[in-house]
Amino acid sequence: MGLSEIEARASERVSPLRYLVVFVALVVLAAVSFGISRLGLGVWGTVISLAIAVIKATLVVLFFMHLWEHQGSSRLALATAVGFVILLMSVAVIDVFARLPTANSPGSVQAKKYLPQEGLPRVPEPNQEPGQMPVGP
Amino acid sequence: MPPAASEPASPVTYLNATRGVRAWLLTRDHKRIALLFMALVTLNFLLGGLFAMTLRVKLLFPGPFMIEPITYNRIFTLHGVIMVWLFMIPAIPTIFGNFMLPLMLGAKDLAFPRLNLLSFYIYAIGSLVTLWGMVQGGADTGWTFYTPYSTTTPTQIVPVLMGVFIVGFSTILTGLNFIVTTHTLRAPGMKWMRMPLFVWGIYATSVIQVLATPVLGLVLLLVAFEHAFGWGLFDPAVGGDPLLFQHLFWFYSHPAVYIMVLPSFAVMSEVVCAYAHKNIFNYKAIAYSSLGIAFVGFFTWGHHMFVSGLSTFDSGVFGVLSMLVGIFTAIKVFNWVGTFYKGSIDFRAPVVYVLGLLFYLVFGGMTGIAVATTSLDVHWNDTYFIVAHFHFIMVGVTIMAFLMGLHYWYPKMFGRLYPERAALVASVVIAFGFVATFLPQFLLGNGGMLRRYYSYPEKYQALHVLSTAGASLLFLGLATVLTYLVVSLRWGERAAHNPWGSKGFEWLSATPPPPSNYEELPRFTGEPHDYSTTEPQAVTEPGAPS
Amino acid sequence: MGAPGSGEVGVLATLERVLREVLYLSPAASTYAQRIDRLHFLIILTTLVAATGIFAAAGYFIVRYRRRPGVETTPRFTPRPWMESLIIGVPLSFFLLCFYLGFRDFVWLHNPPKDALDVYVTGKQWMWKFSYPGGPNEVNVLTVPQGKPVRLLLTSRDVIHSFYVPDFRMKQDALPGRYTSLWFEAISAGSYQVLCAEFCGVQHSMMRARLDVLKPEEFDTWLAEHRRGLQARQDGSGGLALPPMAEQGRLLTVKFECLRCHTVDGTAHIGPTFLDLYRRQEKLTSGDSVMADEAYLTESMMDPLAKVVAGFNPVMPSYLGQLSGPEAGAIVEYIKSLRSDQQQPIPAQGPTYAPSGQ
Amino acid sequence: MSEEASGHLAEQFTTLEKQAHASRLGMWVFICTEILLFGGLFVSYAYYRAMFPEEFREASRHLKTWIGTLNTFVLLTSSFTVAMSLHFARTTRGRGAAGLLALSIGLALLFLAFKGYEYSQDFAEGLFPGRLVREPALRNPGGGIFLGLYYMMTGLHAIHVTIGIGVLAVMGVLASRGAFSAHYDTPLELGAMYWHLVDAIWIFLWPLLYLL
Ligand code: HEA
Ligand code: HEA
Ligand code: HEC
Ligand code: CUA
Ligand SMILES: [Cu+2]
Repeated sequence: MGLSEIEARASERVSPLRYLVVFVALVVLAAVSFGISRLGLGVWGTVISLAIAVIKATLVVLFFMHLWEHQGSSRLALATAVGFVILLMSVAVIDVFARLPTANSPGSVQAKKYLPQEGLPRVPEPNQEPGQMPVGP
Repeated sequence: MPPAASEPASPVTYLNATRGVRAWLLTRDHKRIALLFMALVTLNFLLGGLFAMTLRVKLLFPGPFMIEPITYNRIFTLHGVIMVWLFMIPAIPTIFGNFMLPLMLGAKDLAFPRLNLLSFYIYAIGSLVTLWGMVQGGADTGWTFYTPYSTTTPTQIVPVLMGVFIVGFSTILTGLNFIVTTHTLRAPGMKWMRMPLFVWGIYATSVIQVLATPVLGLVLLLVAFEHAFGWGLFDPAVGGDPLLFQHLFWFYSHPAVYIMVLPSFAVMSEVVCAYAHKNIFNYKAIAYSSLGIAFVGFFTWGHHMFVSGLSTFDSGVFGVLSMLVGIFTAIKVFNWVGTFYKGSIDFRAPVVYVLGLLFYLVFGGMTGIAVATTSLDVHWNDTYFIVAHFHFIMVGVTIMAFLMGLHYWYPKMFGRLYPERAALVASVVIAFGFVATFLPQFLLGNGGMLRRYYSYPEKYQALHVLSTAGASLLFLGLATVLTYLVVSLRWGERAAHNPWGSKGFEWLSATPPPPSNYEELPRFTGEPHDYSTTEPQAVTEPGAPS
Repeated sequence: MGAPGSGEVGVLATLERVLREVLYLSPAASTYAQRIDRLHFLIILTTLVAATGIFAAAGYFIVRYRRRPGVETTPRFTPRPWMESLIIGVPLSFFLLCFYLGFRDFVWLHNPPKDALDVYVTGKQWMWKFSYPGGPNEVNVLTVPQGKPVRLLLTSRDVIHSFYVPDFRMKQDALPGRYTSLWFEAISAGSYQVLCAEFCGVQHSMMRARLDVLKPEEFDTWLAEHRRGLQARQDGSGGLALPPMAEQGRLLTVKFECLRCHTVDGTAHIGPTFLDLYRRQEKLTSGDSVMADEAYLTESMMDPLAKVVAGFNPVMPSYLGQLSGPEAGAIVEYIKSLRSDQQQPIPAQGPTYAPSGQ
Repeated sequence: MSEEASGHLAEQFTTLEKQAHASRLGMWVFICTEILLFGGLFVSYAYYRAMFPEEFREASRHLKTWIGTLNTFVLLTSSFTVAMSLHFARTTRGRGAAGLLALSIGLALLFLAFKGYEYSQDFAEGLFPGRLVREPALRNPGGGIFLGLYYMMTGLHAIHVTIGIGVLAVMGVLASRGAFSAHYDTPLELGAMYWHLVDAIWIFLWPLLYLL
């Protein structure tokens, strides 16, 4: 109970200056992100812009949403949710690379090597026969 | 707590505090809401059960009989959908969880009573939409809604999807409410390690409900979109992948099986202690294993996909994690059995269900381990072995737990006793009926009988007939239970304050509890189900006038 | 391990036979089945023992410690650490052992040998098509050699299906537009049932096929004969080729997509099969029956709803105005040529494949 | 605890702090469900991008990056104004809070207007989702999927924005009536959290959809 009182007090003490600093940081980061995306760095561009997005979201969550002052249970909840999404994503994406390549969607990088589509329209109807296809993992 | 010796004519209870339809339908009292849920959930159970019986009757004969294939497909789909989402997932949390959680924590209500009522109405609307979809023709995809069949089926799948989608909100709100209640409304002295194990179980369930259900909602939405408007993320013609659907679906649905079973474990922990008159063998092991199941259970979903084209690597990962999640259940099983050791066991109908549950759980769980060994699942996937596996748990564990909870808490909820003799007979009938229904299905599965089969090769007929016979017994037993419970509402013997002499915390309030549970908040000084002393576990006057 | 008949001791073999009988398992017909059945027995027997043991222990306690009058309190009991480790350790080791044994075979199953014979398998609502590199194609019958590894490359043309041979203890889903694989080695010659294990619609339970395992020499002959037939027809020179008129009819049925609803292999689909249709007595929904002669066949195309065959829905579109008289005649000729007593290879429409090893 | 504040105390809570804490925790749990909801879409995105990296890049080029970027700044600003309104409400300047909320709603409407304009441009160019796509360069596996994801993600987000507008409006009315004070501001705090969540999600949508 002591904790929740501390929590309430703490959020009263937040000064508007802090909001302003965070806001400016967010705007700057967004601008940086946009600038970097114009450089055409390919995959690295995505990595960097995602890293910036993570920083921005963290700022929003910690200061605008006041997680900084809130109790452990809230932090734990948020961490669990984010962690689960990341784990779900990892396992599913690993599967794309690890499974039999031809079990991926036709036209995907993984399957393309094995399912060339010469002469066929680029959107294959589901009932189309494949062309020449030397299949093999 | 010695029960109140001589009660005045009629004490104020939550049942008679206010009268009239409005007072019930707009109530914010968690106990009344629990009863509202009970009415609807039971109706849905009946409906799902009738569908099950229809399936069983059809399966008496290998060829066409009684219903068309398309009707059969619709019926097993609705059976699955209704049993899973409209009956099993809400059943124990919304009825017993709602009713008991605040009582056990020493709270006057849940943290958000209005949200609780809203959750009920969302559930009611969701049920209605699903039923409307059923009347419209119903889906024929199976409860798993696999794409691309589900996105192209000519049946009316969208209302069914929407019904389930809506019910999902109810599940989320209930879970949210329980989590916050557990965190913030524990009475003085109610430390985390003093919480009744029922609360631990429900808490763990709520965590899963809150984290998994949104993913289901999204997936259903995507399928509905693709079916209705021809675009979505799973269309194979434009590179959409049916396996992604399966990943997302099972990311919800495997944890969902623990949503179904953890509350049963929670009930079991209470009932075992109460009737054994004994403290739980190892409190921490049971409490933590619930959390273990909740978290590790999120990462075993791929064991439903071993033959779907999943990579060997992922299969291995999911295989190992499935084994790890199994161990938490094993811990619980051994702890329950250990609780009986040197107890003082009161042999009543719930104890029959306890015994049954132990057997079915080990059998159903171990066959879960068997299918999780990857290599054997290549044979068993989508056979009746799987059907038997999950009915052993969903019927053998959850229904048994539901029934034991009903009997154990019946006096608490209604202030009346059920007829013990009839209950014992019915429980034995149910036990035999259950085994006769589902044991043969393991053999059918071994022999290669596939699920969702309208017609089947003739060699399987004998076992199917046996299974149908068992199902009839099961039906008989359940109908008996329903009958005497309804009759006892009115004509049952009045119950004493604590007829089982239980030391669960919920019995600290009056029976049936007054509208706000405790006149004065209790301060807990002892452990739940501590039968080693006759000291009181909490300092307070129970709400009952004494 | 698992080599067929490798010094099976009498007792063990008998035990296995008995267990198979009790567990309702068919004899192991593939090398994979031989590998995994032992694990099956191990787990099921453990399950039985564990379930009974736990049940019995609980039952014993319930009787031994039943409530006696005057007992107010029970002793508090806290388990000792060795109990905890036993509770966790024993099941966990067992589970992990099972996983190890199972996953070893699973990996084995996912690594087909290099010299495997490739067969392409296409599932569609509700039939199986099997094509061999270089031909021929077959519907609902898969022919493979005994004792040689065969790799199936499975795909589907509509929804997910799953290729399942209970006696082989193996199945694999066939995904629309994608290719998954499954390999096996049949132990003994004979016929086995193929089922579809993934729900795929109204006729899911009837999506069955036959798996014929031939002795290697027989298989070679079979393959050679079918290839010759195919070759001959492609050259348009004798062999099993159809007479020109019927061949024209066959092409028309392809063009007008009759085979969306009809089959030529004797299985009923959305409509009745064309095989052996000519001069068959057809029962109608009206209760009458009619002999399927030329006139009736023509009428069925032009005014299909006039006489609807019992057991089918009146869904066939009319081809009046689409099929000219001679074209209808050609189709009738084609239907007449479809006799089961006469070897009738299904024409190859599939791709020509470059066989691949690893 | 002031008289006026204790009126908000529900029966089941003992103190107002406890009640506020419960509400906050409830909001966080709710936010977790939102994360998992969008998480499903993010997972789909990663999954398909692993399959169709080139097609995604190509399809992304067809989107109006300038609108997306403008909208990013609009949302960031609105998040700031909402945060400030909470500050004003706490320092008992109810009108200031209401004004800032009105400003935020204005920004949110601007966001939706831009979004709507962007959609209409997309439709005009034949950028439809899934197999409905008309733009020839995207009629390939992957292209339609990207557009499907684009509409799903931004559509779901726009729905959240719309709900957020409603929430902010209610809060604005309450604030102008002086309902909040240093002792009692829970509804506004939760409403603001919801709005920041909407902002945080966009922070991820923007680089993933527009900045490839
Ligand atoms: C909670 C889940 C649940 C429950 C309880 C049941 C209960 C039963 N199920 Fe079900 N079943 C599923 C979940 C469940 N099932 C699922 C998910 C599937 C897969 C669907 C799919 O493939 O998509 C399935 C599929 C399934 C099949 C396979 C169909 C097929 O694949 O072709 C069969 C076949 O025998 C079957 C039979 C039964 C039977 C005989 C019961 C019996 O136990 C039913 C007994 C109940 C009654 C007869 C009702 C009587 C009730 C009362 C009288 C009220 C009592 C009320 C109180 C005491 C308060 N079920
Ligand atoms: C409440 C429901 C519930 C529960 C709790 C479980 C629990 C488990 N399930 Fe089950 N399962 C379902 C419901 C459930 N399942 C359903 C509905 C399906 C079918 C879905 C569909 O396709 O329609 C399914 C399908 C399913 C599959 C997919 C099969 C297939 O489709 O091919 C698998 C595969 O691994 C699996 C595994 C497991 C495992 C490992 C557990 C474990 O959690 C079990 C743990 C329990 C124990 C292990 C028992 C206790 C053990 C002991 C006491 C130890 C004994 C002692 C010694 C060994 C010494 N389940
Ligand atoms: C949409 C599905 C469909 C298509 C396409 C279709 N049919 Fe049919 N056909 C049926 C059905 C269903 C029946 C059985 C009911 C009936 O008699 O009308 C049938 C019956 C028949 C019969 C009578 C068979 C019997 O057993 O008596 C003939 C001959 C026939 N079709 C020929 C054709 C030809 C030739 C074509 C193509 C030019 C064709 N069908 C295309 C569905 C179809
Ligand atoms: Cu094809 Cu089931
Ligand atoms: Cu599972």
